[in-house]
Amino acid sequence: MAEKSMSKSHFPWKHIFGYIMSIVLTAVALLIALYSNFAVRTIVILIFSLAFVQAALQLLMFMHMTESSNGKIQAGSMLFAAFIAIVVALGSYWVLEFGIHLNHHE
Amino acid sequence: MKQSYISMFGLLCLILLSGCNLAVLDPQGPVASQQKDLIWLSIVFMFIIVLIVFTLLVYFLVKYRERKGHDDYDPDIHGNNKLEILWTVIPIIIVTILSFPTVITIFNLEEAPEAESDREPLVIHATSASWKWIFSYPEEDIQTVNYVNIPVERPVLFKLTSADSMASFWVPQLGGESYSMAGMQTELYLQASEEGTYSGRNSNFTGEGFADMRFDVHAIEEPQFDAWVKEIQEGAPELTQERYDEFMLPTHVGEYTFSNTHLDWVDHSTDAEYGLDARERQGYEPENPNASDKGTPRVGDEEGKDS
Amino acid sequence: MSWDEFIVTGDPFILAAQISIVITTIVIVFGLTYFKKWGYLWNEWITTVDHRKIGIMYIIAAILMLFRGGVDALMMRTQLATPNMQFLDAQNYNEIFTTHGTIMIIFMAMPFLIGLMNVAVPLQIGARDLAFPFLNSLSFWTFFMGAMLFNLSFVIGGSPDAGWSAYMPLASNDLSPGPGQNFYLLGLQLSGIGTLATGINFIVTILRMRTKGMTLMRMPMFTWTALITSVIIIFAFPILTVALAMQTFDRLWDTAFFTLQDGGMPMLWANLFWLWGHPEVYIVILPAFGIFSEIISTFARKRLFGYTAMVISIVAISGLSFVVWVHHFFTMGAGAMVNSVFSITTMAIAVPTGVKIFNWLATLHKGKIRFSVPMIWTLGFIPNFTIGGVTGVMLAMAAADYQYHNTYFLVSHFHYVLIAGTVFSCFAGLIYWYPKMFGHKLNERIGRWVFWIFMIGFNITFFPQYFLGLDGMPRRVYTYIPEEGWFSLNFISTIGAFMMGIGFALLIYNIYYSFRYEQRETTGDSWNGRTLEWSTSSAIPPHYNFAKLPKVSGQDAFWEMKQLGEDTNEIKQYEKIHMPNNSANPFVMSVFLFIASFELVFPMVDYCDFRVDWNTCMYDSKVVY
Amino acid sequence: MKFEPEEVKISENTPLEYQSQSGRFNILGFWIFLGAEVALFSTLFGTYFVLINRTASAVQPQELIDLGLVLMMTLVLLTCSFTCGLAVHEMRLNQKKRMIGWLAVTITLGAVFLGLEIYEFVHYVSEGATLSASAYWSSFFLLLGTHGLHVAIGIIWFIFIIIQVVMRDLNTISASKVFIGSLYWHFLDVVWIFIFTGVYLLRLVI
Repeated sequence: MAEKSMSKSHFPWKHIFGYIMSIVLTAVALLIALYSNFAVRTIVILIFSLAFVQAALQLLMFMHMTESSNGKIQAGSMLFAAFIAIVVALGSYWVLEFGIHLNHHE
Repeated sequence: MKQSYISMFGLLCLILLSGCNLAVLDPQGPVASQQKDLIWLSIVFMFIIVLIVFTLLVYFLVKYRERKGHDDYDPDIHGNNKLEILWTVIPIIIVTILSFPTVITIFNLEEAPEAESDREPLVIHATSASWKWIFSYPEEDIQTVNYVNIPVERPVLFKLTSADSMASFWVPQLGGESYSMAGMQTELYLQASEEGTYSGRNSNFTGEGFADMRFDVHAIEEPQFDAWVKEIQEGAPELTQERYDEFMLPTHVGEYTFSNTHLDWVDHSTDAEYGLDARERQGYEPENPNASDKGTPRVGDEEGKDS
Repeated sequence: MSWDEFIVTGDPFILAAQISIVITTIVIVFGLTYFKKWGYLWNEWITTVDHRKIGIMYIIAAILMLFRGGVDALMMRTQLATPNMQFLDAQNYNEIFTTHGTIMIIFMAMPFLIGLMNVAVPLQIGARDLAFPFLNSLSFWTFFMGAMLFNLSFVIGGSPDAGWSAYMPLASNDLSPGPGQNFYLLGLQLSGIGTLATGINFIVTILRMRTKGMTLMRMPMFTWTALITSVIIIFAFPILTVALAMQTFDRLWDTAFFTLQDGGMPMLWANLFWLWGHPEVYIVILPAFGIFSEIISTFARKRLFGYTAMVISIVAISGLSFVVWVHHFFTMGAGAMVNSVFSITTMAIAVPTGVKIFNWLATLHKGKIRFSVPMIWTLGFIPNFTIGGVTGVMLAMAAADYQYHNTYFLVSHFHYVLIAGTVFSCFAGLIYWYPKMFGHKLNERIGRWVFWIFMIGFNITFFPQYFLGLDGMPRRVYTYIPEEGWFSLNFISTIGAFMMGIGFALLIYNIYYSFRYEQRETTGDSWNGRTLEWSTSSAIPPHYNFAKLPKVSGQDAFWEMKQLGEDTNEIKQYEKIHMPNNSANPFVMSVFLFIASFELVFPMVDYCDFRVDWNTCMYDSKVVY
Repeated sequence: MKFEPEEVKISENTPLEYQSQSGRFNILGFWIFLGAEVALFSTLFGTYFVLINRTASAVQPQELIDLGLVLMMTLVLLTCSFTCGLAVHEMRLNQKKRMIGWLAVTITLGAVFLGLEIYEFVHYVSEGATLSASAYWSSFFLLLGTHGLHVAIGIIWFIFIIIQVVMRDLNTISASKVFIGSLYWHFLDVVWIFIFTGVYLLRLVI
């Protein structure tokens, strides 16, 4: 299915859509960070969610993650990678910043 | 052949458990007792599991070994869902049973143990430096090195930090350990219920002098403790910054007592750099221990004891 | 920098090592020249891309490292045999336990298992080689050069002495001066490249090169564990790469990641180290599980019980392995909430592991058990590993762990897991696949002696250590005083250690003895095997493994073929097979990486002209695509 | 390597890069390698987040960050990811010249990005924010530097690929290399998205 669509359509719809969306998402994230009145935590969650959406767009629109006979393996690899990324980045932060008594007396 | 193994195991257990008093299983305070109870609970469960596995193993090995008259051979058995569920669920139950007391104890140990006298915890700052322990009593404004006196039946809050590498503060008979780290502060509540001297030590590797990084904890009655404090406040020498900086060098020292604390000029939990700066101020330079032309002796000799 | 700082001098052990290195080198060079074997060595081994030869080289390197690590262990045990022993001084002891730990994990356990994977996995799935044979050769040579770089520290510059976990700030320039720690950092970095590439190689091989009919759920259990191990490698090793790079930067270029100065955070090192370090434990234990599964079903002559449950449990273990790392530093004071969460996740690992143990036991049920040497190692594994496992659960209980942490209780626990698990499996796997590699079995009678001496010695060594730990003996102390009362248990422990040494020596003797006298295999099916590696046309499979790739219709493919009377060796028509050519590039590249890394070890030498940026090493693995 | 275990139907519609087995293996292997890269960058991010407040006595990041420059870099990188995608699109239509053209645009934009990043770094260093100034700046430079280094490697790599395509024409082997190169390039864009969010936007918020 993926194979058909990519060789039949001569105009790169997928890419243009991906490009416009990535610019839009970047702009939205920027606006949220600059001008919104949400709580810091909300903003952080929002902008990171947008980043994940944009990353998914790149993977699907530009990198054709799910195509070919390897599609499932590739997608699985990326999903597990996302899990690891969250564990490593968020986990480290949780353990070392929230958990520990960083008693700075400041 | 496996029976001999089991009997060896059992025999060793018996000899070792009855023969000597293992420090961890011989607690002298409420913190260590809680941990001992948890340890025994887990030992009981684990012993049962080991027993089941060993019994099954020996039974199967004897029964199904290749021999004459063995007619119970069925090569095509490949699984049994009921059994699988059984030995998935039972470990889950065991783990759950063990989780509750574990979590409860973890949270308990964050708080001061219930004291027989409803006194506020005594606060002692314990600072590790290569390779010695420095104890500061901020309320009493006294400082000891390589030994610490505490009153019995009163919770003691140790605020741990380090001047250089990470050490671990451990008095097995009073309770489990906690790291001391430069630029950070960890808290550890301990309490002794009996008078006595308990050996404590650093249990985290800190380099060459690590093995001898011990200290004694003297648990004494409250009035005696107060008298001791008073005596120190009046009689012990004053600690100067120069004198203190000498402690920052990687050496072993004896026991010392001072009538003020280093907290007057540095708190290592907020100033991680002090220890190494102090070394530098005294012209100490780290050297490759494997270079043959070693200038200074690597581990300083023990200095004499002060009052 | 002067020469006497470059070459380690002044210690009798090191002098002996230096002399023996020189003599060995001369003997090897002379021998190779005299017997005119240089060409053979170069053509058949150094430039080979054949998976079995690479596997054999991995195993030989691992056995050498086991010897080195074992000698380290014996020296430590000798030093600890009596209180106030003067055999080693503190500095020597610290260097020795550091190299013992690092070598055993990174340069012994992993390459041994990767070697066995190299030998067996392509044969088990009916493939002719790995997906990227060239990359495989590069993996081996980077690992080998990393190992050599690390070992070189013993005679040049001085060994690392901050423990195998190299905690900061102890491992910083201020507290561990000299090049020793740099050897650690760069040796691990270099071999890490190879490990990562191996991971990629095995994933692609196993997922894409299975023979017809070999669905995922028909794969032999060892292949499954190789796959899952590779997945763990892929996601764990980059963490180590970054952590090592940051510590290297801290030491060489004055950055402030883990330092005490400028706001660095030493505990971040511990955090990152164990984020890699815990998955690493499963990297060395999962293939062991796979080996035992193969052996148990072969010698019980029964299908593996609960295949699906076994697969699910290794997958579960791989996921859980990434979310338990904090249990290595419960005592850091990360707060009750963090410790509780990680206590529970850690204990949860006991569930899939328990499932595996009971499935192995159930495989024995209604079997016809033959006590061949690989099987007795496996049967020895079950009780010993269970002891290691249950003490692991005890350690997982954070509140109790405050009392076990950094003590001999912990030391004993992980030796029970890593020796009874990994080392037993390496021996069992070596003996099991030995006929596939060399065309003859290892002598069974000597093999039994090896097992009993080693296994009993192992228990005598490590069982007392649980009690030493409970009596307050911390790990890594180079000596203790008589008043502490640890003498008798330590002494017993030392006796056991020497028994293990004898067992190992006997194993090596067995290799020699069997080479001389053992009967040569003719059929290729040495043990009445169940999986495809035993179906190849001879004892030592030809270069292309299978003349005709087999078709598989179920689990235990070869067993089924034998039941149905199919003959896989029969060749009706030859197909043209193209096999990859030898290549010297991996070896040459690794030598260059070795030189580049060695440059970095001695930062005080000003080699500005050709100092190779560390990053070229790190990203070199991309060049191969 | 020409053994045939996995069953793949190769039709005329199958893109060139998937037609040879080594092409398929390399692409899959590279995806798995990207998984490893995710782990690598997430470690760098984790480090950055942990050290985010540890600026010690060095210059504060808020005083230095130039949002305009960052937005420009982001736009350049997003665009070159797009043009790289177009190159692969053209390759699949067998338009070799157009593919090379788009790749050239990609490389140029990549070089512009790299130039801007170097300009940014030089500016920071001149203000006292060096690699060794504080834990924060160490982690900042390591994270962005690793990404920048990847971009530099990507540029060199693409140049080699173009040379190979020009010299040996577009075949199954060179096509798979172009495709793998493009995967790498897009991946760098993915990483940048997180750098933009986690490093620059986060600074505006906290």
